[in-house]
Amino acid sequence: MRQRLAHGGAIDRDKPLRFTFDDTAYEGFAGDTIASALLANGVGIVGRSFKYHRPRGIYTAGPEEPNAILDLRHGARHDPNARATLEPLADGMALRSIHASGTAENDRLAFVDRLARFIPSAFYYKTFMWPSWTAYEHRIRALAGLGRVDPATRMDSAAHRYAEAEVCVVGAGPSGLATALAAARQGQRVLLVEEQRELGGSLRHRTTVIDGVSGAEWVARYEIALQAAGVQTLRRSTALGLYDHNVLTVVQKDVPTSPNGERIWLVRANRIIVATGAIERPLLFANNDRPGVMLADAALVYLRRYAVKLGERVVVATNNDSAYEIAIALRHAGSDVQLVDSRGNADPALSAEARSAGVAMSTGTMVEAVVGSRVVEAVMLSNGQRVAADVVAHSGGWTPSVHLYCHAKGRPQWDDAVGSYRPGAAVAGVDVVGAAAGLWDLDTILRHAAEAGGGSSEAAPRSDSKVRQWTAPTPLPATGPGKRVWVDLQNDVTADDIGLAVRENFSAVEHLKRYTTVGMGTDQGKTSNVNALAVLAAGTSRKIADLGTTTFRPPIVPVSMATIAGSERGELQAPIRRLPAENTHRGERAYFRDYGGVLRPAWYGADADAIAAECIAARTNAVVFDASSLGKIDVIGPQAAALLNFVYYTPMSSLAVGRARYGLTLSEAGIVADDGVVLRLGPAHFVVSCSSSHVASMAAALEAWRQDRFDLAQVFVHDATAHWATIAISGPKAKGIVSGLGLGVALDDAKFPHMSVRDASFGGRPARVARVSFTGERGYEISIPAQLGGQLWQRAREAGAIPLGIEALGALRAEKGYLYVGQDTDGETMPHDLGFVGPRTKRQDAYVGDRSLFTPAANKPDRKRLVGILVEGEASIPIGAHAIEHIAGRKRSLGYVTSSYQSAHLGHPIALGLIEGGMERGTVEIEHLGQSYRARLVSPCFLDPKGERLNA
Amino acid sequence: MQQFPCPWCGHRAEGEFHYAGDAGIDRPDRTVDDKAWAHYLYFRRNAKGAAHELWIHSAGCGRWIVLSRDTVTHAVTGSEPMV
Amino acid sequence: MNAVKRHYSGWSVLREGLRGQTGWTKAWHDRDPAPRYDVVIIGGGGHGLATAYYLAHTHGISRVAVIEKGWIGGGNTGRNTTIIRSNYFYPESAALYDLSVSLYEGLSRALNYNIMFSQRGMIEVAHSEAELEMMCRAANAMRINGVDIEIIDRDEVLRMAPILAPDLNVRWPVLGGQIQRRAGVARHDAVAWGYARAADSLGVHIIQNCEVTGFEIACGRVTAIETTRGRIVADRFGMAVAGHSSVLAGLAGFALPLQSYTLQAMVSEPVKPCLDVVVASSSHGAYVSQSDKGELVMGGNLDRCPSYAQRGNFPVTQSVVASLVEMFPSFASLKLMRQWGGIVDTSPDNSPILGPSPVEALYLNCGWGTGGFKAIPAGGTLFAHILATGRHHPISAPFDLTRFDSGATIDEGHAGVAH
Amino acid sequence: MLDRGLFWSPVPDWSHAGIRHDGLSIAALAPQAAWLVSGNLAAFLERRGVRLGDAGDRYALRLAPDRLLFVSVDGADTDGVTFGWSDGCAVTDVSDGFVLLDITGPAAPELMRLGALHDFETRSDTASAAMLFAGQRVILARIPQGWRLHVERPSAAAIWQWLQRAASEWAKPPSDDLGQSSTFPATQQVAS
Ligand SMILES: Cc1cc2nc3c(=O)[nH]c(=O)nc-3n(C[C@H](O)[C@H](O)[C@H](O)COP(=O)(O)OP(=O)(O)OC[C@H]3O[C@@H](n4cnc5c(N)ncnc54)[C@H](O)[C@@H]3O)c2cc1C
Ligand SMILES: NC(=O)c1ccc[n+]([C@@H]2O[C@H](COP(=O)([O-])OP(=O)(O)OC[C@H]3O[C@@H](n4cnc5c(N)ncnc54)[C@H](O)[C@@H]3O)[C@@H](O)[C@H]2O)c1
Ligand SMILES: Cc1cc2nc3c(=O)[nH]c(=O)nc-3n(C[C@H](O)[C@H](O)[C@H](O)COP(=O)(O)O)c2cc1C
Ligand SMILES: [Zn+2]
Repeated sequence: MRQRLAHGGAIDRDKPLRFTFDDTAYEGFAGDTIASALLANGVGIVGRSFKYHRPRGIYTAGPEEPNAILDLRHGARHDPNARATLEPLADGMALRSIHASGTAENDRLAFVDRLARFIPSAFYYKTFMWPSWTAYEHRIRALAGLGRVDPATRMDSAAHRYAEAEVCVVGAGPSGLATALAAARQGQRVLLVEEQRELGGSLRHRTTVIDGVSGAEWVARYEIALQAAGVQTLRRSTALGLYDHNVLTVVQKDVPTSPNGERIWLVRANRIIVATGAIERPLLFANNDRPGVMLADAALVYLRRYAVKLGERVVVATNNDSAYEIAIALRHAGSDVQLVDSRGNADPALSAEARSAGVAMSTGTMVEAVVGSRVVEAVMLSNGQRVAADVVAHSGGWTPSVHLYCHAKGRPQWDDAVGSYRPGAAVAGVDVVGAAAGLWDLDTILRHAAEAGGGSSEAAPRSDSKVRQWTAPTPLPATGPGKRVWVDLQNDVTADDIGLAVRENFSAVEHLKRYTTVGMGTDQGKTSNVNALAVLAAGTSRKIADLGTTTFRPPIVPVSMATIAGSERGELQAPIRRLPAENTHRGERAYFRDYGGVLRPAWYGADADAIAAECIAARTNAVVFDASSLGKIDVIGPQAAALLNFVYYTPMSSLAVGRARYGLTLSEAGIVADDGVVLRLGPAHFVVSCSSSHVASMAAALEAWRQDRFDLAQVFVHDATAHWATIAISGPKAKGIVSGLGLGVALDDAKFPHMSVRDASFGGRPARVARVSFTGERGYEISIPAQLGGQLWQRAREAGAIPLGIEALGALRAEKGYLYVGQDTDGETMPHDLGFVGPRTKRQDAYVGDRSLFTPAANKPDRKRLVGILVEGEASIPIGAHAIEHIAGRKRSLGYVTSSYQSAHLGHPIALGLIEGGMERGTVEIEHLGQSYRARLVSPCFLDPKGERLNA
Repeated sequence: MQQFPCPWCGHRAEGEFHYAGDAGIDRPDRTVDDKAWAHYLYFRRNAKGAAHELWIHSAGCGRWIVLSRDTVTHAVTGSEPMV
Repeated sequence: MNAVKRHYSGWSVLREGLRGQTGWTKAWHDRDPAPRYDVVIIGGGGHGLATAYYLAHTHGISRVAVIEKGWIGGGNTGRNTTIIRSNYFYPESAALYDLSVSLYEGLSRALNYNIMFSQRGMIEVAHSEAELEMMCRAANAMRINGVDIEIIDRDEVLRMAPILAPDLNVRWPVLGGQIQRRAGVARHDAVAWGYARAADSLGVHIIQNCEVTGFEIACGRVTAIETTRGRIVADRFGMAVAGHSSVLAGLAGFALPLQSYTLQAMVSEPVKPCLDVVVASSSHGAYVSQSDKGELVMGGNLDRCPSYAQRGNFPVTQSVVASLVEMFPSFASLKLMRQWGGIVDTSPDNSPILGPSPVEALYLNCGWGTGGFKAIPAGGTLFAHILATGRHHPISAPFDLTRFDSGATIDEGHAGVAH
Repeated sequence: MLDRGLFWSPVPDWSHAGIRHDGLSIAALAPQAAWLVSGNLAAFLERRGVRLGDAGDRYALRLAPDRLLFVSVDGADTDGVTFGWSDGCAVTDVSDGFVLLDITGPAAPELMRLGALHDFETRSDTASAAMLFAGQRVILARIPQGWRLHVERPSAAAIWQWLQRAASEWAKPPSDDLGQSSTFPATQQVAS
């Protein structure tokens, strides 16, 4: 039975914390992790395994934990897959084992383990084909997965924090501390990132002497020194990934200013120092997954930091020196300890020390198997001995944590001397120090670290460690029926599974991983990958060194999606652009929609019936429309006309001052990109009024061609769209209304004809009035400084103009056959498809897209062309319906309806479309989601083809 | 979160720039044949390794620049104004 | 020479369970390159392996080698988000991708390998009325092309994916959607392995760790390739190397209308089933499905710069995750487990290139970009036809490289989700 | 039919908008005059008697090698301008195109670091003052005790919301039991 010791540990016994696990109440202390609190309460089985539902216990004390993943509820927080070894305990936490059907103790699916022989790795590729996978899938899926998403959970998140540093040190163990201080003392700006709350890394639980003081004391001194040297420290912060140009992502926890307590830091540093230490590697033996079997270093962590006595009879199994300290410490804590060292030549001094502390020793033998199923009862040694035990703490050596080095495309190399993969060739901007570099001897580590920080090795801290050998090759155990040796505990992969993969030729490491799923769990193989390589090497008679590793990918530890999203939430995700007079429209009860990334009034009033009334008003009275988001791009300079001539399909240099011209622009592929009106304010001054959704692309295109082909001192492009509010007033009564607005413009049609522009003023500020029309009625587009937009709107309203939303405008312009580029055109539409044939046949000078208008495809006679569509019957045809023909019993699309409205003015539905061959086709069959219509193809202009209303 | 050097603005976040194709491609006039025009429009060097690319510093100075960039390591070794 | 393989079935799995799994044999053999073949296929991804299989199976050409520079299936085939669908706009595309979906439907049994094609349906969600209209345009086109597409309303979308945010006043409200019920996902690795195993048993040589480093060209005709494992002669060569197509084309002396970009994908920690369909958004381009193992498999848009780096940068990861968290608010507390990238060969019209290259005896299968996993069986079938006969199949003809000269591109870029 | 005006919150009234927390103040103001000027910048600057640099009542910010933004907050010294082409300069009135957001106080540097990975302290003479901040295009100027963001009016609401949120995240009192890790160390960085 595990128990809390009366003294010691970094827990606060005065602050008890209550929590439940699988509905049973327990108590821990402030300073506990969930894992330490569970262990202290004697909870052995914390979950069931992914595939076979085997009982599993806490295996490690860090991010490498494969087993102890729990459903966590705390207040509003829900984490379906919380890692017990990383999560600080808090009062009121409700924890639940996952994956068990019932509780971790009593899992109704435990029988699955008895079927194990029939469901080895990858068995599913070989069966479930009849009648089809679909017949099985839902049952298989239900058996997989870890925790359960609660659909009611919400989690807000904080904005990411950017930081720059000259040196960013990841890991605050002895190597990280030494590097950070050395670098800071060289005058470098240093950021130190540490996953744990406290600095010190392994020094927090290991016994060492550095510079004559205990490791803990040395860390305390260093903390002060680091602060004095200006080192910025982020604790509870885990580096997640290292990206291009030396950007490190870090997740910081316990951030009180963040809604979910976490924040991503994006740190760019000239140098990244990887001081992330090493992770203990398990030994392989049968039933090495039983609750009570754990890594040796973790056992020491639980003892020293959390004062948990893990068991009465502990077997410490090792192949290296690092476990001796642990055996002795456990013995001191009152457990019976038997140390099993696979080496025949264990260090005599260490052995003597262990013996004299009361540790029983067996050398030259290994643990072969664990006896017991829900708890450890005993171990069997390879020398035939049976040793009664309730805990097995084991160490199979150490694996440097080289993730960040590998993210930076570093390639790890096998080093027999180190007994592991360690960083190979250097990567620019990244240095690896300490155990992460495959160095074990503390004195060497400190010297190397100080040098990496730019300091001298003489000034480095000194230490004298008794531990000589941290890793050693260990023979692999025999496996087979009844001797299941677990390589990946989270994904339930055994040594035999690897053998099977080898037999079937999945023996490239990447194939092995994918075939068996080894290393693909939430721990990403932190404890299993190297052992898998060892088994693979043995199975293929290759050397580990020749196998290579699988690819390390971010994040190093899983991190919540909310935290990654940062401030890109709600209204801050792809935020919409606003009209200057938005609040005036709100006052008019506008219904808003997103049109090309701008929030604009769709119509005014309670419901969509308003649209018809707005249409009628436009044809009979006068309407006011907010066109502020239309582009207003100044093109200025002596070569302005030439630039526009090149960018526009419609020639612009012939435009007279004071006049306006409608035109199309094309892409270089000849596809219609935008339409709009160009105003000429002066000989060297044009305004491009492009459509709202193309302002940015139009300004970019003008700027691009300017820089590519024109004299940079002779033409300039200024996007002034945001400066202007544009209020359009149109309708038979428009002139009267506009004349009452006090714009200082003579409205006499002879002096101010359609398609012309005049300077004006409003509210004492310069303004502009253009006579253009989107509705086919007489129209005035008044541009005034944005802040006056609402005011002008109100004035027009007071003068009797009726508000018009975009939906009605759409119908009005469709009645006239005015097109919307992007809606009435598609990725193939060329200008001649729209009836704009002049420039194509006449222009000889260069313009964007010119050559593309003459490819064989562009010359084809049966291209889709813009047409008007009159449906037979009352109902309008939905947008997106297709015209079809039947060829040899098969349907073929001739094109489709691009715009469709019930015309309030004409009293019948109208539509526009892009149809192969155009109007000449006469009548067509139209289909929409199985429904058919017949329609007549006509000219796209349904109203006033002569344009008389423009001056009415 | 890469950082590209702009010859005018210095180092700026990648989001401020837009890629605009291979550097050093001349626009043919319209007398060329279909094949040559298609080549200009669509065919790309698509170099693996050292590349000379046209970028626009769209959220900054708006200038077109030529980046010498390695498409494998993403290291940027040069940046100059487009000429 | 052809190794007889144990037939896979529930029965053989049972029997091997009793025999300690000792009776299984190699799924495919690692061969050394022979000096000459009838056809050499460069690239051991899904397309290359499928092509080899169909050459041997359908055309009886078994002196075929697949040359792979790394491990088979290690390219995009092994790193994609596995969506299979045929909801494309143009009839040419519909014919191609529908052929593929049909072949996928019978593939597990054809190959005797469970590739786990899960026809769970794919919904593209519309977040505005305008998007719904655009969707109808596409849906009608697809239906006319014979593809099973429906437009469904908001209630139906939420019934099929109840974990979507049901509220209307959210960033991405669900207003309806387009569904292809035959669409779905499959086990990507199994597709590569299944074709490899089946091709191997028909005598195809699968040669791993062998990189093509050059072409021998005489009189405008490829006669042999140079590889890191020696020179190999063949009558015809097919390249199916996805993101590296321009590199190989460069070695053969021509350029392609392709640009290689990184496309990222990522998975969350596994959770119990919570999403039974594939969901994509037409506004922001992010999409998600849940794998059989329980992870959410997520993807979105391309990274910003041309790249051969196969990893991707953080801003795109952030935007994919952020978009999906807004659509699926309860995913906020799920954790991201792994993120990676693939090098995709994007073409100007988002359609593939199939057919002869400018050099004689060298044929192209490339340009699948972000969406060629779904096309593997069809790509293999058509490319095998081209390599066996030297002529186009009617379905592959519109995808010839010369379409860029004539302007007859098949622009699928504007027809919704690209992958 | 869905009214998206319900989801998107209304645009703040810029004449009254302000955010205030301990150590941080954000105030909106509209300049009386702002012009985009391109071409012969030296001539323009000489005529107007301003130099490229930090914000005061009248100032000019470089946008491009051949473009600047001239701002007169109070409208002084703006006479005699010709919009359009004159004397080798293109000048466009954008006075209403921008909302200016002044971010000041000891916490301002910290707030800025939530907006972009950027060296806010130094700038070369040729560098554009335009940049991406919180995902939006802004033109940045130094002012005493902080920074001024020149934000295009259509995107000002989005930036404002972002600032409100970032400021409130920042402003929550640091909890005492976490010590160093909980407070932002940036102030220290700025000082150094
Ligand atoms: C993140 C991501 C998500 C995707 N999602 C989807 C999706 O949901 N649905 C979908 O349909 N598609 C998707 N795709 C696209 C799809 O993965 C690819 O189009 C498809 O896998 C391409 O298959 P392939 O066989 O042509 O190429 P690959 O699988 O990439 O195979 C090409 C092979 O060629 C080898 N090779 C390269 N150069 C040489 C050489 N010189 N010598 C020898 N061998 C060489 C490579 O090593 C590689 O193995 C996605 C892609 C990515 C990256
Ligand atoms: N426990 C071990 O790792 C181990 C193994 C072998 C030798 N040793 C001994 O320990 C010392 C090695 O010191 P060291 O400094 O190299 O390692 P260390 O284990 O002492 O310190 C590494 C530190 O990095 C932190 N860390 C790891 N990954 C991180 C991430 N992604 N983000 C943020 N922080 C992260 C850890 O929390 C830890 O505090 C020597 O005394 C050596 O002899 C330790
Ligand atoms: C559909 C799919 C599901 C995946 N699921 C997992 C998973 O559960 N665990 C995991 O570690 N990786 C998973 N991966 C990612 C792979 O581990 C790997 O990152 C990917 O295949 C790219 O290869 P690379 O990272 O080795 O370059 C998955 C990949 C795909 C395509
Ligand atoms: Zn710049």
